[in-house]
Amino acid sequence: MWRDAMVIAGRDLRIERRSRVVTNQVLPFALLVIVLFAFALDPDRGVLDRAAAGLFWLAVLFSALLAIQRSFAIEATDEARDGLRLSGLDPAGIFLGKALAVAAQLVVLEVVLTAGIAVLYGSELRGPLLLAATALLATIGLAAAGTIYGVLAAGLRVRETLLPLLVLPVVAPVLLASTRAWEAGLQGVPGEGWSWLRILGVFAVTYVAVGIAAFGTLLEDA
Amino acid sequence: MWRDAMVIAGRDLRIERRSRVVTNQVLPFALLVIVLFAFALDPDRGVLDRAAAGLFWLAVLFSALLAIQRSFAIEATDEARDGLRLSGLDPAGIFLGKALAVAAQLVVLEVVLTAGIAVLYGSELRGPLLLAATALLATIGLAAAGTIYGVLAAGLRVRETLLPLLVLPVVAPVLLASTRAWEAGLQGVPGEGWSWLRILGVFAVTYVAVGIAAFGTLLEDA
Amino acid sequence: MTSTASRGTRVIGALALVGLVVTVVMGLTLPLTEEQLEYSRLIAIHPAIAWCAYLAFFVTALGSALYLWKSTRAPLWDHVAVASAEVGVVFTALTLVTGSIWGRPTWGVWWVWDARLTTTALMFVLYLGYLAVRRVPAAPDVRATRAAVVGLLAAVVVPINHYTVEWWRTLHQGESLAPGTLDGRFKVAMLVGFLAMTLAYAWLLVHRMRVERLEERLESEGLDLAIAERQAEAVAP
Amino acid sequence: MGPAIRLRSAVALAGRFPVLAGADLTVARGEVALVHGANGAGKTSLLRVCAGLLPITDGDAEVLGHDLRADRRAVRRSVALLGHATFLYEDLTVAEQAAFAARAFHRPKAAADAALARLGLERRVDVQVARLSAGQRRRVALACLVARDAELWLLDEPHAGLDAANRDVVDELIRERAASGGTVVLASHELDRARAVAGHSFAIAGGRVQEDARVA
Amino acid sequence: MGPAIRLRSAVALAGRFPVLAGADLTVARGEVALVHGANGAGKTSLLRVCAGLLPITDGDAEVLGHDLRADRRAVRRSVALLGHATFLYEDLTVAEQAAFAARAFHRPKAAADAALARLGLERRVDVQVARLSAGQRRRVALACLVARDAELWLLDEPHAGLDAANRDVVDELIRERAASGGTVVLASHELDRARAVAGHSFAIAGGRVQEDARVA
Ligand code: HEM
Ligand SMILES: Nc1ncnc2c1ncn2[C@@H]1O[C@H](COP(=O)(O)OP(=O)(O)OP(=O)(O)O)[C@@H](O)[C@H]1O
Ligand SMILES: Nc1ncnc2c1ncn2[C@@H]1O[C@H](COP(=O)(O)OP(=O)(O)OP(=O)(O)O)[C@@H](O)[C@H]1O
Ligand SMILES: [Mg+2]
Ligand SMILES: [Mg+2]
Repeated sequence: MWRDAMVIAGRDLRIERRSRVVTNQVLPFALLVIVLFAFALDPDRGVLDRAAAGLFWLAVLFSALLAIQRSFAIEATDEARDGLRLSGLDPAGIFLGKALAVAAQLVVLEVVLTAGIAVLYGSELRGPLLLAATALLATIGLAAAGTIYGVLAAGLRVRETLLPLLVLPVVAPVLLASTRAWEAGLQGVPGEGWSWLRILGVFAVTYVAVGIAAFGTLLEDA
Repeated sequence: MWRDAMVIAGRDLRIERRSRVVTNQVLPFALLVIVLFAFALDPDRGVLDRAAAGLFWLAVLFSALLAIQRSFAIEATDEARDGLRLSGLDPAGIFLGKALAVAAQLVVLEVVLTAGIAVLYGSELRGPLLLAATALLATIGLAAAGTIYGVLAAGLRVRETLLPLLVLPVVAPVLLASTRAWEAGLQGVPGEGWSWLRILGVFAVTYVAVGIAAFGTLLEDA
Repeated sequence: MTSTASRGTRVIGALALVGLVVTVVMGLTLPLTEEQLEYSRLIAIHPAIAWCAYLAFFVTALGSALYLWKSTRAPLWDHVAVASAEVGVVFTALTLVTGSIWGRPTWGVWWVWDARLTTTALMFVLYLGYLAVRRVPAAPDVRATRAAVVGLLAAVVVPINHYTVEWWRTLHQGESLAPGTLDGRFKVAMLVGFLAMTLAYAWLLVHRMRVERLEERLESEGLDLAIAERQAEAVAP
Repeated sequence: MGPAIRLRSAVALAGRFPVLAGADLTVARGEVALVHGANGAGKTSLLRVCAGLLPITDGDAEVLGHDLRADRRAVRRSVALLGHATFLYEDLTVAEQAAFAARAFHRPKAAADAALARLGLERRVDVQVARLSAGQRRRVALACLVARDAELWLLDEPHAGLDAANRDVVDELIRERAASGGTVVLASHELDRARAVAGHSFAIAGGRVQEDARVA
Repeated sequence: MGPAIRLRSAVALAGRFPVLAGADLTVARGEVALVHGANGAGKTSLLRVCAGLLPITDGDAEVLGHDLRADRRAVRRSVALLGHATFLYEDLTVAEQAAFAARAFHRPKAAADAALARLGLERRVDVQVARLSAGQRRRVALACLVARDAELWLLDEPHAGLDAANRDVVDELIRERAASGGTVVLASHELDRARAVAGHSFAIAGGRVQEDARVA
């Protein structure tokens, strides 16, 4: 399983290194989103500094969607699913591999975005430890959930539209928890933040577990 | 040109009527977005009533992205571009047709979303005339701009990721103007709203004109 | 089988009906609370409806799980899942409506961005997504598997929704069944409401399932014909 | 009236790679020309140039009197291409797809139905294109091409994927087309069959047209 | 040791449509079997069933001793399918693609390189798959299939799109495979060529296998 995961992750990351889609397209998009938020919420009323955490995670969420779509766009063609089935790789391995690759890209994304809000929204990163821990757990949850639905939508001609509808609501709790945790972190009152971490942990574990368990079925029978 | 536009629009809407992608997938997505925004913004601090207009238009924007992706997803296969070139249809007609179909779907979307914010954000729709006019012009602008970039990204394997990056920045001004106009409309001080309307009109006209003029070149040489 | 009714369901239906009537009567005869006047009487139905929505989605998750589990996989579980999901969506909508109606006098607005309310709205969209997946054209078993996974994952929102009142300082009511929080007659009314709504849910569920089964039967009857036609292509290509 | 196609040391690029490296080709009107050669020789590229899809960066190209260097688009209305990829709308039914293709070229719906019948697709008219078998898709694409009457047909491996009966149909269609004054260029790997319908045959290798042998 | 493939009145559905309507087929191990028939007859569907991609809803199917009704996945490791669609990663280079395919089946990179050489792709190893010509893509897909040594080959129109030289290569590969005890089932419309390599040939029509004639 782990070997197969590595094979897949390696391939996906190599493709990314060559095509640079995430770095050249998703990343700017993410930055764009936080700028747009700033626009839409007309900052002069001092909403931003308070909403920073929420907006940050919304931006991450939307970019994560793109990253996942990309991750299954490289699975090529309408027969993507047949391809994976015949690849001879262990489904659980495929799941872990793709989720891993997505997660890796998301981490990069989040680092840049963090710098982004620090500059644009003038948020100060108090409690960095909490922030980092939150980001890590949230990323795992996002990547796992996204990959599960990614393969479900892969090869459907409606995947561009179906994926967001499926992914957003299930990761909403993640969004929520990480937002609260980050608010705590940004305001330097980590205390309450840590309790949210537990929830994030639960999600991460659940989604990864479900993925490992259900990916085979999804790939085969769905 | 107009005849060709009708041929295309008719076909796209027929496909939509059959697959119901916009009504079953994009619409719930849009609702989802406004709920998520509200939550990410930690509402009990009374941000929403002020941000309602902005969030509404952000939601419209993101759903518009999906609608446009769908509109070019039905253009089939990696050779979509060749297909359109060989279709024998006037490029300007193709542009108008696809933009028209997208616009029609967006209007439906906006109506529902308006009801949404009215209930969820408790916004009162004072100055409905202004709101409607704004929505109309903004929709034209969005659909036109989106279609222009849609054909650019069509057939590229990176279209899912490229399109948002291309579309968001150019429609940002639309977002801004319509937000301001709606704020005026929602707060019942249409006066300043109308000035923004002029800007929207300019954008709409510009994008449509550019589309009609440049679509051929885009289709051919891009 | 031409009707989806049967003695069993008629009994359930009747009981549900009686229960609902009783609930309404009791609700309307509840004492007026000074701060809410007659609105407090919504307590007889609103929590019950919400609870049925939970129940429905739990059943959906259960059906999905049993369908995914290789050794128990059977179309029946898929029917359970989809039927319950559809009923659940309706109940969720009703929760939102009754809640809003109650919220207007209580909070002065139809809607507040309270955690409980938001998660409920989220729950609503989640299962709209579930139904959207089911509408994507595919072979029955394929559709079933897809939906099952979605239905299973979607269920996480239910417990979240339930605990929001504890995790966040919400405007919304907390556990009102906890001892000493509520006047006895309100509790009784709530309990009767729970009972009646649950019966109503069961009734709807069974009927919806039978409709699903009839559809499937129709398909399988069509199949033999389809096979015959397909084989006929050989002689007249 | 000049030849249907005249290429003079035409060079065409895919990215930086010269898919055509100085190709010379002349096809007279009303002729059926076969283009053959190894995989990657440049057949598809050649056809795409003639269809005005692929720009030439050097040399001259003239198709049906249109100078492609000056304007690639003008020629399209009178040229029909059957590529490796069938440009079909997966969400439409066979009937709708054909009707759409016909309408786009101001042809009556009857033409579309006739074409579908000609390619033996009556029993599938209401099936979504996405559900068709490989060969059926090719046939729908062919039907769309037949439905509009283009002066010049460019067929990239028209026989590939078709069953025996329909291969004969394709041959007939080609012959009829030529008989009624149209020009046909086909690229193919099935030489025996292709040579049987083609008047001329050209070998392509390394992006250039090699010999130009009249077929007995 | 039983036959490589045994189907008993197998029924398979695409949506509600029975693509296989009671197909019976027996292919002994070490045999080369040809499956032919009109477009839409059910050849591809048959191969997909044998590859464990398409579930059967009625009848029995046993491939290499695996009962497909019980478990479709187990058989995959020992079956290789060349479909109409080539399951390639457009963003990888030819070399990377082949290496990936080999690795997935725990085969050394050398096997991949050998396969590429065998199909004459040395001069394109560093080109992105997306840029290849139609025939070259098919060849890469074939190379990936050769790189792993599967017990059963399922080839859907293996000759389609290939040039003369490579058609012969394919024939050789098939013969070698059979000689070394492997089983090959190919679907094809080019009967003369296919019959030349096939020991048995089966006609398919209307989702059923019609006759079972030994070829002289
Ligand atoms: C749109 C607005 C509302 C929504 C979406 C909503 C939703 C819900 C939900 C989902 C539950 C089930 C709680 C659980 O058992 O986990 C519930 C229960 C309840 N709701 Fe509401 N509600 C709304 C408004 C209100 C209002 C305005 C009141 C009264 C002031 C109210 C009073 C109650 C009570 C007393 C319960 C039972 C509490 C318990 O026993 O847990 N709700 N509501
Ligand atoms: N970027 C590139 N680098 C290297 N070679 C390239 C590149 N882009 C295209 N090619 C080559 O250009 C050629 C394209 O030729 P074309 O598709 O016309 O071949 P063809 O004659 O149609 O072959 P087939 O018979 O397989 O269809 C191929 O050999 C392909 O490898
Ligand atoms: N939903 C549907 N409605 C009607 N017919 C369908 C449907 N789905 C699939 N089919 C038919 O099922 C058949 C699929 O057969 P298959 O792809 O195996 O054909 P094939 O023998 O491989 O043909 P080819 O030689 O063209 O590859 C086609 O005739 C197709 O039209
Ligand atoms: Mg070619
Ligand atoms: Mg086939």
